[in-house]
Amino acid sequence: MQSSENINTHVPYWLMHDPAVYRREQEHIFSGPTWHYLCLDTELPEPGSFVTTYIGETPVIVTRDEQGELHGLINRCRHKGALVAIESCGRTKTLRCLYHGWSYHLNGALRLVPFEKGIEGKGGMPPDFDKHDYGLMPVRLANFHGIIFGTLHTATQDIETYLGPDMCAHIRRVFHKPVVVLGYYHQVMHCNWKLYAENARDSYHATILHAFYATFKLNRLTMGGGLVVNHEGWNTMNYSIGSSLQEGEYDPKELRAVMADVGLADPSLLNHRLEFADRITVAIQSIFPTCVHQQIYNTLAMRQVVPQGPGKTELHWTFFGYADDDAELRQLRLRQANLIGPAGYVSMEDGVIGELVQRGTTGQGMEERAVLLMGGSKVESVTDSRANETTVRGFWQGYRDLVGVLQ
Amino acid sequence: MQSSENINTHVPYWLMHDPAVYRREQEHIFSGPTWHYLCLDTELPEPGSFVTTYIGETPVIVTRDEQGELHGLINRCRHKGALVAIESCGRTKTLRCLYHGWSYHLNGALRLVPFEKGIEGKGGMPPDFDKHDYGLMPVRLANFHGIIFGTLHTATQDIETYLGPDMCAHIRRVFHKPVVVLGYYHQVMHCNWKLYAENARDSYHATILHAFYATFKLNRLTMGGGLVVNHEGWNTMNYSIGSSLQEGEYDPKELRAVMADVGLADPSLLNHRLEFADRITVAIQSIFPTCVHQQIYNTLAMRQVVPQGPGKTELHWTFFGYADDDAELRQLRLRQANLIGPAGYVSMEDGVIGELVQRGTTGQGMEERAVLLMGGSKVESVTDSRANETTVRGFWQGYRDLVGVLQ
Amino acid sequence: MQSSENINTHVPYWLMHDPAVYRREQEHIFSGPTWHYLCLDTELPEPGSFVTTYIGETPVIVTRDEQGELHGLINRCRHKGALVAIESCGRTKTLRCLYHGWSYHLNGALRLVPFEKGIEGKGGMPPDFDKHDYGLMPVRLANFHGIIFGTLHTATQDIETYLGPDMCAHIRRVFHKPVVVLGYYHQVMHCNWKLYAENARDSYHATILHAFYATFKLNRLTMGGGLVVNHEGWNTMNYSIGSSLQEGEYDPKELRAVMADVGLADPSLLNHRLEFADRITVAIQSIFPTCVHQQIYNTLAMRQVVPQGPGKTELHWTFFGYADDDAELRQLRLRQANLIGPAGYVSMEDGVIGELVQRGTTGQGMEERAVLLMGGSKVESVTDSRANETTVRGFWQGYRDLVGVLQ
Amino acid sequence: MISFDLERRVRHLHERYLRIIDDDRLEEWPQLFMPDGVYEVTTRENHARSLPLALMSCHGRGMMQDRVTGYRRINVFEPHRYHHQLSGFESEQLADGSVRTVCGFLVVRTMHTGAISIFATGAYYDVVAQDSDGELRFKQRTVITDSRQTDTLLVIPL
Amino acid sequence: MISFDLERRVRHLHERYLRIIDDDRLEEWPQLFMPDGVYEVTTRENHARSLPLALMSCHGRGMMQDRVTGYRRINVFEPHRYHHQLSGFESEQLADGSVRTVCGFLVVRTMHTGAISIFATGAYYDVVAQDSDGELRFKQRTVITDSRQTDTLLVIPL
Amino acid sequence: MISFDLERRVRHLHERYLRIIDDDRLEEWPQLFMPDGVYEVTTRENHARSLPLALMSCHGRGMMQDRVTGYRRINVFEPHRYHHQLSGFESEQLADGSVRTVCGFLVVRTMHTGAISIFATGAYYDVVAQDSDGELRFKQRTVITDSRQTDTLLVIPL
Ligand code: FES
Ligand code: FES
Ligand code: FES
Ligand SMILES: [Fe+3]
Ligand SMILES: [Fe+3]
Ligand SMILES: [Fe+3]
Repeated sequence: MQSSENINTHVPYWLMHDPAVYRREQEHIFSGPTWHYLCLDTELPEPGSFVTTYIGETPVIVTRDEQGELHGLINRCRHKGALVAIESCGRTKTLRCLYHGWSYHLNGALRLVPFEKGIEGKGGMPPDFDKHDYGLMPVRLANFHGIIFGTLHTATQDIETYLGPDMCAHIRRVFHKPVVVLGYYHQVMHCNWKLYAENARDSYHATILHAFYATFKLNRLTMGGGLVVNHEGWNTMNYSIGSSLQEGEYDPKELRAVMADVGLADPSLLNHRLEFADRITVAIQSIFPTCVHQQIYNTLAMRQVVPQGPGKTELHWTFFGYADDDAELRQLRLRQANLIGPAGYVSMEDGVIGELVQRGTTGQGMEERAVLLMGGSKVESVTDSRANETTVRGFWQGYRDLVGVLQ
Repeated sequence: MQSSENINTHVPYWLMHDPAVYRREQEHIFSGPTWHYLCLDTELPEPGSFVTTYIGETPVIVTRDEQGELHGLINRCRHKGALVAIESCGRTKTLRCLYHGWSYHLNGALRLVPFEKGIEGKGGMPPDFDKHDYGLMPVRLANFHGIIFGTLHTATQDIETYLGPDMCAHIRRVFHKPVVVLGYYHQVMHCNWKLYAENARDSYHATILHAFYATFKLNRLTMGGGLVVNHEGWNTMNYSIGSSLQEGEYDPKELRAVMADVGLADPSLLNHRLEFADRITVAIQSIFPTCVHQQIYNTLAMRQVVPQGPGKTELHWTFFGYADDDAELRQLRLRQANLIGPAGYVSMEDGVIGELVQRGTTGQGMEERAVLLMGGSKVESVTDSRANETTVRGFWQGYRDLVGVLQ
Repeated sequence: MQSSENINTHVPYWLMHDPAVYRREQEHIFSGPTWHYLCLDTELPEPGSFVTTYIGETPVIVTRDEQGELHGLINRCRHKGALVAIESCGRTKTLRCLYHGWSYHLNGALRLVPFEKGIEGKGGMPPDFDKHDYGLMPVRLANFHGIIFGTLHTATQDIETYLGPDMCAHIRRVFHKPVVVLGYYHQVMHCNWKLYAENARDSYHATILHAFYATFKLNRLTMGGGLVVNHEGWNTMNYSIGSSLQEGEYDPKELRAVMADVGLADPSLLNHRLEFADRITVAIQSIFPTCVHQQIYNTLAMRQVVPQGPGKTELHWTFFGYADDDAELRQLRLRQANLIGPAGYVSMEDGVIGELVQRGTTGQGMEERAVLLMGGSKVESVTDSRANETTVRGFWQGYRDLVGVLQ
Repeated sequence: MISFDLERRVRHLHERYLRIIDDDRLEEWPQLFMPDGVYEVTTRENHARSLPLALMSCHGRGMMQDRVTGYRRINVFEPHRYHHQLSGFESEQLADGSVRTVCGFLVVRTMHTGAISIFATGAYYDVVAQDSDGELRFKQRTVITDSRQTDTLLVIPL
Repeated sequence: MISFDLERRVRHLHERYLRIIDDDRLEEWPQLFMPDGVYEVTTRENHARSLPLALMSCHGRGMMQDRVTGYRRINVFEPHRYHHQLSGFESEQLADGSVRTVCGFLVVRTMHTGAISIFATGAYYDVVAQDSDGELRFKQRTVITDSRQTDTLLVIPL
Repeated sequence: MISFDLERRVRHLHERYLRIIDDDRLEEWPQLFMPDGVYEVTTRENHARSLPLALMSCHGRGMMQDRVTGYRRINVFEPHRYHHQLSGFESEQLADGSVRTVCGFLVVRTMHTGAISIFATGAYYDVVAQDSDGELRFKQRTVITDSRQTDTLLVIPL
C-alpha cells in the first residue's frame, strides 16, 4: 500500500471502478469549486438562444436573454425536477416545463405557475409561496474570450486565477478573433472519465499509440515543444513546435508504427497552413477537470468530458474555424478533420485505450496502482523534454485537492 | 435540509436513484403490509387456470384449484429457487419445477419430490424431511369484487379496511357486473417506480402535460370533480364530472395545447357514452403502492406498476369491458383505446415524463427536493378544487409510514 | 435464520445478487488459493504462442517462450494498466502495450520502456527505476497432463494435492494421449456464476431437466455410477457406467420427458463407441471453483466459468478429441456435438436454468435459502446412489472455506 | 404467387411507406392508404389470444391524419426517429384482384441524444389494391409486433 | 451472375425459409432441403481457425426433423421467437447447374417477457438446386455467425 | 422511376458494396467508386444544421485507399466486423444519365469478444453512373447516420 503522498505518482485502479467514489466525485469535483466548459459564445447568436449541456451528471442550460446577457441554469424544474429544456439547442422566449407548465424567464426567474391561485381561489399554492424563491438554480458563468465556462460552486475562483497565466495566454492566442462552429462529434467511451482526462494530458502516449504520427513523421516526442502546468497542475498544456527529424535515443524500430513501406496515396491530407506566429503546430490544453482545447495543425476543437457512470464516458467535440477563413483554409480544416474525432487517424485510438485500461484493471487489479514516474514525481512545467508525465500527475494533484486521498 | 416532518411536501430526489433505498423498499413496502393488484378473477376462468405476476420484484403465481378456489403462491421452487411457472398464464394440473421435477399441487402443497426415497432406499431426502414444510410460500389473496389483490405480509389489514370506504365504493361502482378482458399493454419506463406512482395520483399534470385534453376541451382541471383520499392518503382518487367551458383564472394561452386551428379530421374518436349515473367521465384511482384503476370515458383498465431497479419500471395495463357490452359500446371502448396506453393521445406523455425527472434529478439534484405545496401541506380529500397535490402527498405519507423518514 | 454450520445445506439466495459479495469473491476465491483452468497445452504449439483468458475478472495471458517454457502472466501493463494482449490467441515475439509501448518478454520481464532515459538525457524514468520491478505480474502455472491451471495466490497447494487422488486419476484417464482441439463454444448465461458451478456438480437435475436423456433412455440416475468428492468436497465427479433399464422407485410417468411416442428420425445421433475400459459413458468432473471437465459418450470438453458481475456469467467450452482419432471416431465426436454446448440436446437447458433461479430468488427471495438435503447433509463420496446432493454441498464447503460464512 | 410486375409494384409501395416514415414525411403517410383504409398496431400477445385491443387503430384516412396531427402539434415526447428494415415478403392474389401480403419489419429507434435501440420487430399483414388513380394503396395494414412491450411510448406509426 | 429468373426463385426460397422460421412453422423447415441436404451452424471463430466443431449439424432431413422434435417435444427453454432480416445476396452458377449463394442475415430474438435483443448476425453459404419435383431446395446451408457467443441457448435453427 | 434493369444493376452494386465490407475485402472498396468519386460520412445532426464537418471524407480513390491503409497497417483498435442490412431503396434518373438513389442501411458491429451491438443506422445518398468500362460506380456516396454518437471509434467505412 502506498503512502498518501504519492497518489500523484501511484494511482489506485479501484478509483476507476468504485460506484461510491464516482458519486463522491459528483459532489466534490463536479459540484465543487471547478470550472467546466459549457459551450461557445457563438452558439448563442441571438436573444432567446439556448444550449443544453452537462456539468458532470448535472443537466445545465445556457441562455441568452432579451438584453443579450448570458445565463447559466440548472436544467431541473424547481417544482418536481423534470428537465425543462430537452433539445440540445434552440430558440425560445420562455423555458416552460412540460409536466405542470411552470414557466421560467430566460434568466431563470419563475414567471408563471399554472393554477398558482387555485381555481376560483380554491387550492393553488400557499399564500407564503413566493415565486422569487423558485427560479431555476443558477450556474455561475464566465465568458472567457468566447469560451463559456460554468461552475456550480459559489466559492470557485475567478476564471483567470483558476486558469493561470499560461492557460489564459494560450486561449487568447486561439480566440483572438471570431470563431464559427463547423460541426460536432459525440463519442461514447467505455471507461471511467478520469482515464480520458489522463489521456488528454498524456504527452507520453501521443506519438506511440497514435502510430499515424510516427509513420508519417508528423509529430514526435523528440520535436521541440513543452509541457506547461498552471494552478498547481490542475491545468496543463502539451505543445510541439515545427518539426524535426532527429529521433532521440529511443530506437525507432520500437515504434511499431514506423513502416518504411507505408505511404499515403493522397498526401494532400497532410497539407497544412501555419496559422500562428509561434510556429506551434500541435497544442493540447486541458482545463481541470473536463475541458480540453486542441489545435492539431489547422483543426481547432473544444472537447467536453461527460461522465455517465464509473465505466462510461461521453466525449463531445465542437469543431470550429474562424469567421474570416478563406475558402482554402476552410477546406484544409475540413480535410484535416480526417485526423481527429472518433474516425481520426491520430485520435481514434483514444476512443478505445481507456476501455483497455478499464478492462485491464478489474479483478486483482483493484488492489494495484498505475505508476506515473516518467520525469520524476514533481508537478511542474517542463520545456527541455516531453518524456515526462508531469501533466498527468497534475490531474491527480487536482483530484486529491478536491476528493482527498483515497487509498 | 428539510426537517423530517415534511417529506410529504419536500421529497428528496436521491430516493429515486439510490440502490440501497430501492432494496429497502423491496423489504419494507413490497414485502410489507401492503396489498398489490395481481390480476382479475375473470383471467382464471376454470380449475387449473394460473396467472404469473409480481409483487415488486417477487415473482408470484395465482392459481385456481380443482374446487375453484384461488391461491396465491410465490413463484419460487422451495428446493433451489427456480421459477416454477414461466408462462404469463395458462392451464395446468400441477406446478412442476423444471430443474429437479419437484411438483406442487395448485394450492402450493408439495406433492412429489423425485427420488425422495432415493434409489433402492439409498440416498434421497433425510427421514425427517416432511413435504408439508416445503409447499410454495403462500401469498395471501383478497378477491374484492373480482379484483385479485395479494400481500406477502401476515399482518396486512383486511382489504376493505385497507382500501377505505370511498375506494371500496368506487370499485363496486365499476365492478358491479361481470367484466371481460379486451387486451393488454406492457410499457417500459426509464424511471423510478415512485415517479410513476406519483404521476398516477397527480391531478395537477393531467390537463397540462396531456395537451390533447385541453386542445379538445375534453377534461380540464376547472371541471367539476374532486380528489378523494382514504387510509391517511395511501389510497386516492381523482375524478371529473361532466364538462364545463369556463377556463378559471388560469390564462388559457399558457396552455401550449390550446391551438384554435387544431382540429380532429375524424371527431368520432371523441364519441363516448355516459355509463354511470354519477356522470363521472374520468376517474383515476390509486391503491398504495402500485395499483391504478382507471375510467377514462368508456375505457376501463387496471394498471400495475412493476419496479425493475432504481431506474426502470414496467407498467402492465389490463384493458376490460363488460361481458354484456352491446356491439356499439364495445366498439367505443376499442376506438377510445387510441386515447390510452403507450400510444394514447392522453397518456403517452406519462411514459416519458418520469424519465425526464429521473434524468433531471441526477448529479447536483441528489441534494435537492421536489416541492409539493399545491393546496397546502395537508393530506385530505378535496372537493372544491383539484389545483391540489394532496393525493401526491398522500403517497409520500404511505411511503414514510413504511420506509420511515429518509432525509 | 440458519446457524452458520449449514451453509452447505441451506444456501442464502442473496449471495447470488449482492454486489459486495461478488467483489469479496473476486478477492477471496479468484485471487485466493485456488487453481483455475486456463487452457490446454496443445493450444500453445510453438515458441511465441500465447492465449488470453481470465481468472474470475482478472485478465490473464499464457505464453510459451523461446525455450518452450510456459508462463502465466496477468494481462495488465505495469505502467498504467492497459490490457497488453488483446487477441484471444496468437503468436508474438514480445508483448507490447499499445498505450506507451512498454514491451515485455514472453516470460513477462519488462524489456523496454520507450524514452526510459528521456530525450537527450532529459525526462524519462527516475534513476532508481529498475525494470526488474516491473515485469508483468506472474500467474503460477501447473501443467497437469496437458491441462494448464493457474493461480494468483502464492500459497495455493500443489496441483495434485489440490485435486485429490480420484480427480488426478480421472484426468489421467482422459489425458492419457495427445489431444487436439476441435472447436469452441462461448455461452452467455444471465445468472450468478455460482449457480452454474452448482449446476455442473448437480447429479440430481441431469436426467430430469435434460428430458432428452430420459426420452431416449440414454442416461438415468438409476444407472450404475457414483459421486466422488475430493479435497473436502471442493472437487467432485459424477459418472455413469454402461446402461440399465430398471427405473428404480421413482415413477417414470413423473418424468415429463418419457414420451413413448417420441422417437428419433435419425437414431445415428446416438451411435457411440466405448472408448474407456471402465465402461464409463458419462463423467462430469468439477474442479473448484470454475473448471469443469466432461465426457459425454464420445464428446470430450473442458468448460471454464467466467463471472461477469453478480447476474452474468460466460461459459467457455473447449471441445477436443485425440490426435490419433480414426476418421469414424472423429465423425462420432462431431455428430455427438449436437448433444452438448449451447445447442446441445442434453445441455441447452443448463443455459437457462440458472437464469430461472436468478429471477426466482429476487425480492422476497433475498431472505430465503436453497435446501440441499438430498442424501443428507454430509460431503462425501457416494457409490450406492446418485440421488444425492453431496457434490453440490461440496461446492459450498469450498466456498465457506474461502469466503467465510455469509448468513 | 403474383406476377413479377405486380410484386415489384407492391414491394415499391412497401419501400415508399418505409421512406416516408424514416424520412419524417409523415404527412404523406395517410395517402398510402385507401380513403377508407384501415391501419392497426397490436402485439402478438393480444393477437394470439384473440384479444381485440390495439395500440393504435385508424379506420379511414381521417384518423390517420389525426395521428399525424398528434405527432406534429399536440403530443409531447423526446425527439426521435425510426429506421425500418424489411424482409420476408410473401404474397397471394385475392379473388377481387387485390393482393394479400405479409412482410417482416424491424424498427430501430434513435433518440436525439444519440441512443440507439431496437424498438420493434414483427410483420405487416396487408391487403393492397389498385386505387381509382391507378396507384396501389393499402386497404388494410395490420402491424403485429413480436414483443408485448413498448419502450416509453409509441407516437410515430410503425 | 445467374439469370434474373433463377435469382428471383432463389431469393423467394430465402424468403420462404425466413417466413417458415419467423412464423414458427418449423415442421416445414426440413422440406426446404434436399432429402440428403446438410444444415450446419458454426461461428466465424471456429470457421476461421478451420475447426470442425458446429453448434448444430444436420446431415439429412431426419436429423432436421429431430431438431424440430427437440424444439416441440423434448427440450426445455423460455418461449421466444426469431425475426430475420436478409441483405447482401450474391450468387454464381455451378457446373452441375446448382447455384452457390451467399446472403447476410440478422436474427432478432424476442422473449415472451417482451425482451428484444440481437441474437445473431452472419451469412448463409448455400448450395441450391432443383429437386425432382421442380422445386428449388438447399443441398447445403452453412450458417456462419459473426459472434463467437450464444446468448443462453440455441434451439430454433437460424 | 428508373428502368427495372437499371434498378437491378444499382441494387446489385449496393449488395456488392455490402459484401465487400462485411466480408472484410476492404481493398476492393475504392474500386466501387469513380476515380474521382466522393465518400463522406456525417451525422444527421451536422447535416440538419448545415454544418460541413464529416467523420470521414474521401475525395478520390487515393483518400479511400489511405483509409484502407489506416485500417490494415496503421491504426490500432480491437478486432471487429460489420454486418449491413439494406432497405428502403428509391431512385431517380438524372439529366446526365446518372442515377440518384437513397437507401436505408443498418450496421451491426460484432467485437472479437462476441459482443454484438447496433453500430449505426441511416441512409446512403448516392449518385451512380456507368464508368468507361461499363461498370456502374459511385460518383458520390454520402452516408448520413441517424445517431449523433459514435461508439468507441469508426475505422471501417460504413
Ligand atoms: S415538474 Fe416542472 S412543472 Fe411540475
Ligand atoms: S429447483 Fe425446483 S426442483 Fe430443484
Ligand atoms: S499503459 Fe502500457 S505502456 Fe503505458
Ligand atoms: Fe491521444
Ligand atoms: Fe398522466
Ligand atoms: Fe445439466
